[in-house]
Amino acid sequence: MASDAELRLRERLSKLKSINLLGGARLSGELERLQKQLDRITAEPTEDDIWRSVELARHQDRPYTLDYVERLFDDWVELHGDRGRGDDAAIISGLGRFQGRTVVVVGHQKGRDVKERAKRNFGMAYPEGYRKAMRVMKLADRFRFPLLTLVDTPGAYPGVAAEQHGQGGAIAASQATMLRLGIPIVSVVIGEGGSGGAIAIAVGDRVLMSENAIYSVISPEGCAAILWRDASEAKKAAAAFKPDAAHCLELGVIDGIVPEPPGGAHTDHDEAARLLGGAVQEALDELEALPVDELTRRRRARFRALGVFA
Amino acid sequence: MASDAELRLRERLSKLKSINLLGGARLSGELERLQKQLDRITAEPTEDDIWRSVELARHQDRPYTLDYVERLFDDWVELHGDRGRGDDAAIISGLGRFQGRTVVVVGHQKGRDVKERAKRNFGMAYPEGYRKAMRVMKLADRFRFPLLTLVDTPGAYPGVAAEQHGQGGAIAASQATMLRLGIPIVSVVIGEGGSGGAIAIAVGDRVLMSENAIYSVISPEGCAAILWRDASEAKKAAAAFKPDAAHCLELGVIDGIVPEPPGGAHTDHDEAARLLGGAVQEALDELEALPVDELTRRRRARFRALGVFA
Amino acid sequence: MAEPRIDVQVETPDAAPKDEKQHPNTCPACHSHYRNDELEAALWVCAQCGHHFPMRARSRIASLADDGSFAEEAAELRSDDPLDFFDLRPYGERLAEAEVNTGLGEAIVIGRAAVDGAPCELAVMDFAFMGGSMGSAVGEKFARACESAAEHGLPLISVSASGGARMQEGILALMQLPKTIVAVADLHDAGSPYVSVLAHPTTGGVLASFASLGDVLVAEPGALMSFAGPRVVQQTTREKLPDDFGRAEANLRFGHVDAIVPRPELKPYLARLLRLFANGK
Amino acid sequence: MAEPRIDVQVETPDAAPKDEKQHPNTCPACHSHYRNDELEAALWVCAQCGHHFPMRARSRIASLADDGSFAEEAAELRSDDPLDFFDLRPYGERLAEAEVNTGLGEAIVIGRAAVDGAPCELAVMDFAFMGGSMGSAVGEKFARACESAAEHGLPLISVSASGGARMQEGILALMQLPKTIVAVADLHDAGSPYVSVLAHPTTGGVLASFASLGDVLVAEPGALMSFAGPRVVQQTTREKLPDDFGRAEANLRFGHVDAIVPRPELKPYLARLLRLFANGK
Ligand SMILES: [Zn+2]
Ligand SMILES: [Zn+2]
Repeated sequence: MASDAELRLRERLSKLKSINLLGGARLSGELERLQKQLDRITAEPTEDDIWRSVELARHQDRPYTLDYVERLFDDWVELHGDRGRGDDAAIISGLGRFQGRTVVVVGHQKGRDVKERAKRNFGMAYPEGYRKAMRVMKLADRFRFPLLTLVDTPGAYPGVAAEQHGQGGAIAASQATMLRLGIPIVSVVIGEGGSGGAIAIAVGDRVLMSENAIYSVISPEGCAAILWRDASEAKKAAAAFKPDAAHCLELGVIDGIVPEPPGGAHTDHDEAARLLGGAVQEALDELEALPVDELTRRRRARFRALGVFA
Repeated sequence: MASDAELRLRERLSKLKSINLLGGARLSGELERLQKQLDRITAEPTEDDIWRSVELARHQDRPYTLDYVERLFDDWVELHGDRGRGDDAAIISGLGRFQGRTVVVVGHQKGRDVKERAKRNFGMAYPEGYRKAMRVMKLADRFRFPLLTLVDTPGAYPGVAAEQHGQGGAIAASQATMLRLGIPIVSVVIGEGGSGGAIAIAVGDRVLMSENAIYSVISPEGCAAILWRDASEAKKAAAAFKPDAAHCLELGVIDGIVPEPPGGAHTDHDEAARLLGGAVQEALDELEALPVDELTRRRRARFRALGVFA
Repeated sequence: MAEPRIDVQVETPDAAPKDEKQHPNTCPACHSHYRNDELEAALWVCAQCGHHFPMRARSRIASLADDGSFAEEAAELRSDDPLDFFDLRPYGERLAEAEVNTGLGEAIVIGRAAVDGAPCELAVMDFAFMGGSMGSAVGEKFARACESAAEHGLPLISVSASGGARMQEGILALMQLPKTIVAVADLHDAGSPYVSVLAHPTTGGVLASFASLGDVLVAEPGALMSFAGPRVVQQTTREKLPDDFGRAEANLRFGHVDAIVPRPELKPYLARLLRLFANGK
Repeated sequence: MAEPRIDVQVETPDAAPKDEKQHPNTCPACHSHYRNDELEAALWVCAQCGHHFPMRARSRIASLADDGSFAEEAAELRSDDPLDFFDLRPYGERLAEAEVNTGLGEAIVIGRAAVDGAPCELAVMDFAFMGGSMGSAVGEKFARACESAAEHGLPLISVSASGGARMQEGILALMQLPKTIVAVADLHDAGSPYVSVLAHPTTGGVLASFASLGDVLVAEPGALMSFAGPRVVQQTTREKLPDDFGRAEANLRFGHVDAIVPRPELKPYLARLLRLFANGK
């Protein structure tokens, strides 16, 4: 009962085996990781499975960026401000020590209570947030600190001021900035990977997704409103555009799935952080072995190759 | 009757003769230019001479950046906006063809009538203006177009919004940006070179001043108000801090003086433009012969060396 | 959680030419009516009031490229349907219908051309093909335009007109943002300049990727260029939007574009830029 | 033309500690009064309300550097008087008086030190020396601090407190802006990090040069950090200024600094940063 997902993953595996990558060790690491992912997929997710991911990805007790940071980093120093207009609390940035190395973190941040949600604008950033992100990414680049981005946003904020401040241009510029960084970049979609607001900080060398995260070009509700002319058809829309981790892996959009504690990450933040830390550590170990030129060459090749056409 | 100015210039000349610069041709060009300047200086400028410069530098009929651009450039295309917040009309930027080569221009722009003065904020830029300048400078750098900056401002605008938008940081960043450009930069103070607002775009490989321009750390009125506690002592203040071209040359702050038509640049814009064009052409010819590394190394060395201390 | 979730605008009414009930050749601003051939001759600009009608990709290319100079590339490329996407109708059916209605294989046409004698690469979008939405094929063709430009040492001129990412391709549509941005980065590394012309509308994923990354950004008068469309912004914020919300004129004021160039002046303007950039490295 | 011409603030009353009539050891916020030794022991922070009094360079160094670790550099460097500047009094006389009153040769002290065991270079300004204004000697000493840091592969920490450029040195004072910026660029190229601490006040030419170019910018609570001083802004614009105009808190809100760190936490904060940066290239 091999699913489509399994078949496509097997196809990627066999392709990878035939590609002459830089180092044998790297290659076998890559294969091993894919093999592990393959083992996790037993069947195509159902409409209910997908909707459960949507609900878990948005769960109010789900660990957010700072929940992971406080569990995984020592000597954390948060950096504020875009050096031009403001400090957008929907995106946090800073540096800290992760497993002995200094790592720069950029991540969306939702709020847990009503007050913090308002302050963090539900994790929906203004251009100021992306400009802060870019500024801190360039700091990482200057000192060759690896970059970890944690993606968790319903989307970039759709407001008048956000447009006046250049939302589209900021999202484009942030991606362009990431492509030019001479440092390893690990991006993890830890909750909602909502559209342009998500990809703005997700141009990594390794892109991972938490098991119950979603990653999509539009929200299920938005898609349903436009295509079904009925926002309540969100579940049907989600099933159609498949924002769950298994499908994203199958499509080659992500490189791996970070397991969550049974029941979902919200049930055990410590364990969720341990599992995320392990995946990030593994990815960084692999990436740090690559020369900078090769790293940025592969990063570009990775994103250049995405898409299916005839 | 050798003045101090003359003596110091002679000293610089003799020092230059003993320095082993990159190419003999370049060196002799440099000497020749200094010699010419020396010939122009016959005596130390008096208090009246200096005040005349202040008045001419601010003369309402003096040619402004766009007056020079329209006379010296073909195929001019103005570029607008800082890609973030606004388009500051106090600074214009663009590209055009100058003597066969494409040159990027960044310059302060004052207004001639009441309406344009308001629009251009009297040539006093907000941080947006300096951010536009930086953006366009980086464009020049990407395509190896030489950069010409024309300085003509009473100073950066001192307002609440300007501070909120980061005036100090923008002026610092603009200078830092100029130091890193791998292209020849010619900066000319064509009118008022007022303080931080001026130096923000004046970090050139060659810094020139129009004959009747002024270049100063503070306005005569501002200096008088603080040190003499009486703004009407401006003439005395100007004589004390010596913002005229001859003194700036003597102090090594500028590399040459661009002659103006008799009576001042306002009497004949065409002739003023012809004289400026000649000086810019000469400077560019010299700078374009240098390798990029040498260019930026010398630019840093030039500004690193400024100052007199014991 | 009640927050809005839409931020890429696809096929929404406010991204499309307004007031669908009106004949498309009737000027929405002054209600003058024109024949197709009149508008084609006038570059689809209203002779009465200067309103810029949407311009189809082939007309746009004819208006910019010197006669006979356009050599199309990747014309055979078509969208696939990786998700077997089915909403009220299958994606495959929408694609087939769009091809029949527009005579185009996709929402973008690319190829080499000369503009006033200056050789360049053109990448021109067509809003009539599924709202100019960007799926894998559009992203691929734009990337190939960059690569062709780099290979031949040519500048790239793009003309965008798009409602955003094509949601029928799900997450792969979103991935066309970084994909096209990679292509622009490679193009820049090859030393080629890139001029992006933003026509009405350029929104969502296209504004948030290549269209914003030109060395020079030129908008057409009145063009909507916003990341989120006016309808979504209004629904989300419940604010009254400014009259020129997201329009080219507002974007110029807020510093996001270099110039607004009326269509009749666009070719000479681009030719001037090409001459200037030809002097670069 | 009636436009204002001042944009670098030097020795203006609003840059100095306010209300000169009050004893300097009386807290301007809550009016508590302290002896020198009390304030010194409390890092010149009001025990009642947390107000940060101005801190002299030597006290600052003692508060940051590990005991006995500070090795001063370029202590012999002095200002010259290149313009023979004479206002109501000669510049030379002002300099001599400042040296006598402060026990410092100039408005900045530089040297190598250790902070919680981490070696670094310190450059600390002193507002008591002619309002912390920057002339050739201050610029030179800051540049030498950068060069010493680069030479020894050390991070640089600066603490600024300055009314701006020193107008008695005319245009040469303005040239200290690009000069110190060159030094920071060279420092960065050498791979050293630079943390800039902005104390009250950091205005004019110092804010518009090195103080704004730290990899990390840290402000002290309540510190004024504006390019133009409040008085000039008020005179120019005739606007009512916001209560926290130009203060650290406003600057944090507007995105210009990374953090506001109360003085008692500054040493551990800097030590943490030094540990983190020690892991870089
Ligand atoms: Zn009309
Ligand atoms: Zn107190």
